[in-house]
Amino acid sequence: MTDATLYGLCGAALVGLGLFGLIVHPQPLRKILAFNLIGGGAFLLFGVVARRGASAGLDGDPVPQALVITGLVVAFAATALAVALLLRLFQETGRATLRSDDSQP
Amino acid sequence: MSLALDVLTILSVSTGAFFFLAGTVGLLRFPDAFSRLHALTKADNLGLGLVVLGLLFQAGGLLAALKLVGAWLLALLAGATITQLIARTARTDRSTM
Amino acid sequence: MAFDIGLAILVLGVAAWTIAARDTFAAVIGFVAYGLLLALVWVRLAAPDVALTEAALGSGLTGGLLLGASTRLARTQGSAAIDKPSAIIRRAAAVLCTLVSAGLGAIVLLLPEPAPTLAPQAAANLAATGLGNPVTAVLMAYRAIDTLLETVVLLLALVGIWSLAPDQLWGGLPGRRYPVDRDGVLTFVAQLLVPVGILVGIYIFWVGSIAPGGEFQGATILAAMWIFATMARLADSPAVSRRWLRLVLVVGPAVFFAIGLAGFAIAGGFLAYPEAHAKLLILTIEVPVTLSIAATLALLVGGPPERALR
Amino acid sequence: MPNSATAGGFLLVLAIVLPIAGALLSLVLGGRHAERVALIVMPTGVVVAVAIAATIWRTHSVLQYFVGNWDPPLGVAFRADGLSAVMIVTAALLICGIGLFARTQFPTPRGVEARASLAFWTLLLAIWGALNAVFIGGDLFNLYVALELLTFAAVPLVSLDGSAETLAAALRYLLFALLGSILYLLGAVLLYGAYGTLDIVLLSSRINAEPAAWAAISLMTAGLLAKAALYPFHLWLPPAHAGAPAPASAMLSGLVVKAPFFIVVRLWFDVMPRVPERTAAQVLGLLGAAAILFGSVVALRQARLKLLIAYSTVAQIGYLFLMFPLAIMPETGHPWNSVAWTGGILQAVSHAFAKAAMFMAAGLIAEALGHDRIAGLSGIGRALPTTVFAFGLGGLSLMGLPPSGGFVAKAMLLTAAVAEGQWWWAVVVLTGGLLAGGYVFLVLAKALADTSQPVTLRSRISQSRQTLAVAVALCAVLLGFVPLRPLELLQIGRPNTAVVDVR
Repeated sequence: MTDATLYGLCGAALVGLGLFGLIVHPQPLRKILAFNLIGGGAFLLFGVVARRGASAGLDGDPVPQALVITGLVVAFAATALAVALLLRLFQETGRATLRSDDSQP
Repeated sequence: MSLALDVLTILSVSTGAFFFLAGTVGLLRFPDAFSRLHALTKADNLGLGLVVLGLLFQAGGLLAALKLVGAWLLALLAGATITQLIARTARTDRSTM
Repeated sequence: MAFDIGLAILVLGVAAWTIAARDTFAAVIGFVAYGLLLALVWVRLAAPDVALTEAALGSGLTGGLLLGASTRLARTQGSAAIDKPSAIIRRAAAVLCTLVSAGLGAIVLLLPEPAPTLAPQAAANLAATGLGNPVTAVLMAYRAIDTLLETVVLLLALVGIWSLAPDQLWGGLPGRRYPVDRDGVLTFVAQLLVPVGILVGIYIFWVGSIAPGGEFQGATILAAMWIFATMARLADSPAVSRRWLRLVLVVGPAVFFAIGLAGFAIAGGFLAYPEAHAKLLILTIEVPVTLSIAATLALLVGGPPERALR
Repeated sequence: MPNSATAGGFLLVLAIVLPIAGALLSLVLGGRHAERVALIVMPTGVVVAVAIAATIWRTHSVLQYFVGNWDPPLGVAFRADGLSAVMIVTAALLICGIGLFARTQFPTPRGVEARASLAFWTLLLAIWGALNAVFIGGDLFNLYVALELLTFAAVPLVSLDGSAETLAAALRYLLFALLGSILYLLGAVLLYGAYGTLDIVLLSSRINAEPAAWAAISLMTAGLLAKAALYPFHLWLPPAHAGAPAPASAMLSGLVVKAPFFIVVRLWFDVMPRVPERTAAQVLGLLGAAAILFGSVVALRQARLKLLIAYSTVAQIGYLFLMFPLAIMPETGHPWNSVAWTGGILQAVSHAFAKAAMFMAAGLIAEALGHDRIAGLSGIGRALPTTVFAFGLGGLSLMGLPPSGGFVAKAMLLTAAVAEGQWWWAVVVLTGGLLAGGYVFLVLAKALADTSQPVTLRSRISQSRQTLAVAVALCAVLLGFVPLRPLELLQIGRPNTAVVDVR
């Protein structure tokens, strides 16, 4: 097994871990955290694909690497927006959870 | 010559790693914030310092060596500041309790 | 190999702990460690550009944002236990997630050999961009449209965050005013560190055309310095209604669009650069883009206006 | 390098640049000018949209542009086929209608910048640019960026009023959308790892029926379904669409949810055309059927008008996914495939107009009465006849009654279902129509009920806004006059399929 494959499996496991957190954690902040964990795993898979594509004197395929940089920035923006929404919700209601009855106001 | 440098590196980095280990054990075992901080600063100052020293023997050129020292100095500065801030917060918390 | 196995196990362990930790604050600390370890993984995967981004943005700035949020939400910890999903849901979720991981893992093992890659094409066209770093070439030339739209994505997120302000605070200053630094420790360090950090940020950006680094990594460091300066009360965030602030935010994407459209005239296509001036044009785009991204990132962390203007 | 751009390819660039440049300009100039910028961009954008459609119609071929003159796979392509053209024109017309309608609700204040109007006009233009980017995206990662652009423009619109309910709705919406994004991204990396490109045309020639492709398409489809709010991922939609201000609801329900649907169509019909899979298509159809029945029944039980319309969106999204089991057949070129396909797309377009008109009407009613409780609607038909007329016209299309686009769309799905021997989908289409008739009449009966005392209106509703709602609803009705056969424009850029005349 190559290093790339090893980290590929690691990325696959991270996705599962994060997904679990996203489903079972009731607090939105923990969901946001879990979303970032999945993101880490997904980006790692990009890195593995890039590493496997090393050729032409490059240590990795630069295209997926660049996609990860774009993805990281987008993920940060998403996190910032989600956190801001959550803090505002907390200011308005004094609670930081999404209750299931929110869908039936 | 390079063998001597390698030996120096191994010695220095190992000693550094020991201080990190000791610092971590201290962080986990010590009873209050102040003594924990005391343990941590050892890891920061000496541990990182020795690791950087060990790596200096392997640095390819002056610029790389300067970057390493720069990283150590920045870590020192950050560590000292954070320690100060944590200690201050801990003291306020204790006095208000 | 042994090092990589150890690192992979450590990453997984920290990730599992981040999910399992009871205390949200502790989980966020775990996440920061997770990000730093991932940065190491990126170095092992020969992707230093991504490693820098992960360390600065994925771990650093995101970590700071989440730490801030978790301290502000600290009082709500107790209510969390009420809404916990039932054991059946948890078990079903565990099964589902295991399946997803196993499926992904199997696909990773089944990936074709030799791996398809665009590295030869990216390398062959590098000269035409005048750049030395192929990752920067992808971001600024081959797939410049992604980068351009991404700068707009950041701005929209900021508009979204600002739009959350209560009406009476609109146009005011974002975020809280940080408490006065009584002993002056933070102020002192900030005075010392912020100039150094700005220098490092500019260097990381500048070196990106030939070596690992680039506008996103540099901008993140600059943004961190802005945030640090406001925390130490060396400066305060400007009011969101300031015209100059809006200009700083928009100048990057605007110049990007302008040079992209100029490409129709000078290089026969949108976002195309004439080979002789490619590097100069890319730098002309990157300087304002770095400035805009730095300001946007810092303000994204700052949040919606919370203090009225005067 | 071969000729990288077809003539007129620059129009595709304009379709993205124009609205987004407008959004940037709004931000710099501030809230006092944002509305004016939008009013300039809107007609220009319509011209660009029509020009794109006309070029495709005239040349009878796909409009293509390689950004920066870099050919795929290294570069990113924009491509517009007949389907893109139809969606681009729909978006342009609807954005204009909604923009004009919103002027009263988000006016430009004198002297100072107002939060809501700056955000609304900036985000309106951003949504438009993002939609166009989705409709012409030829690269799966570029589509991801476009989708994020759309999400970040759409979510803040939900919570413009700043109330706790809408903040919670926006947060829930964002969390679902983020889950969708990450699943989509996972699929994209698998495709790149297996085939070395994310370009749709190149992928379609390289892709094979193998685990990597299946996993990728499943992950991406699941992610897109979360964003499109197909049952059982619909939880976020009703509070978000019902909580947003009426013009924003019209955009969200009419256009924004169509973008992920559009990408699912791209994936299943353009990326994977050589890997037809009936079982998977049947699953999509089943989810669609569940959405139709669940959404319609829940809509019937709503006490508030905007929530009723939002649940109706859940149901109508279901119809979109009925096209998958009917249009994907093992033997390509089955004569009924293109009928079902056209029916599905026509449903997307006519629902866009009909639902936008209904949200506009609901917004006017809520503004006039100060509430939107269905029980308290008595007499509104006499006070605001034009508004209620617009609501009814939109409802016509939802029920699938002639003459309306909804009728043609549902008739096409119905015919294809019967002709292909998949009669169970026909039952669903008919039941859904009946249920839609139920909830539309529920509202109309209340609104037109004869009351002895006249209703007192809280605020006067201008005739022009009511007329705008009717105009948008009329677009849905006019679609009913297109002949009952696959539209030629929609077939441009599709692999050759036999065309049948249903009449």
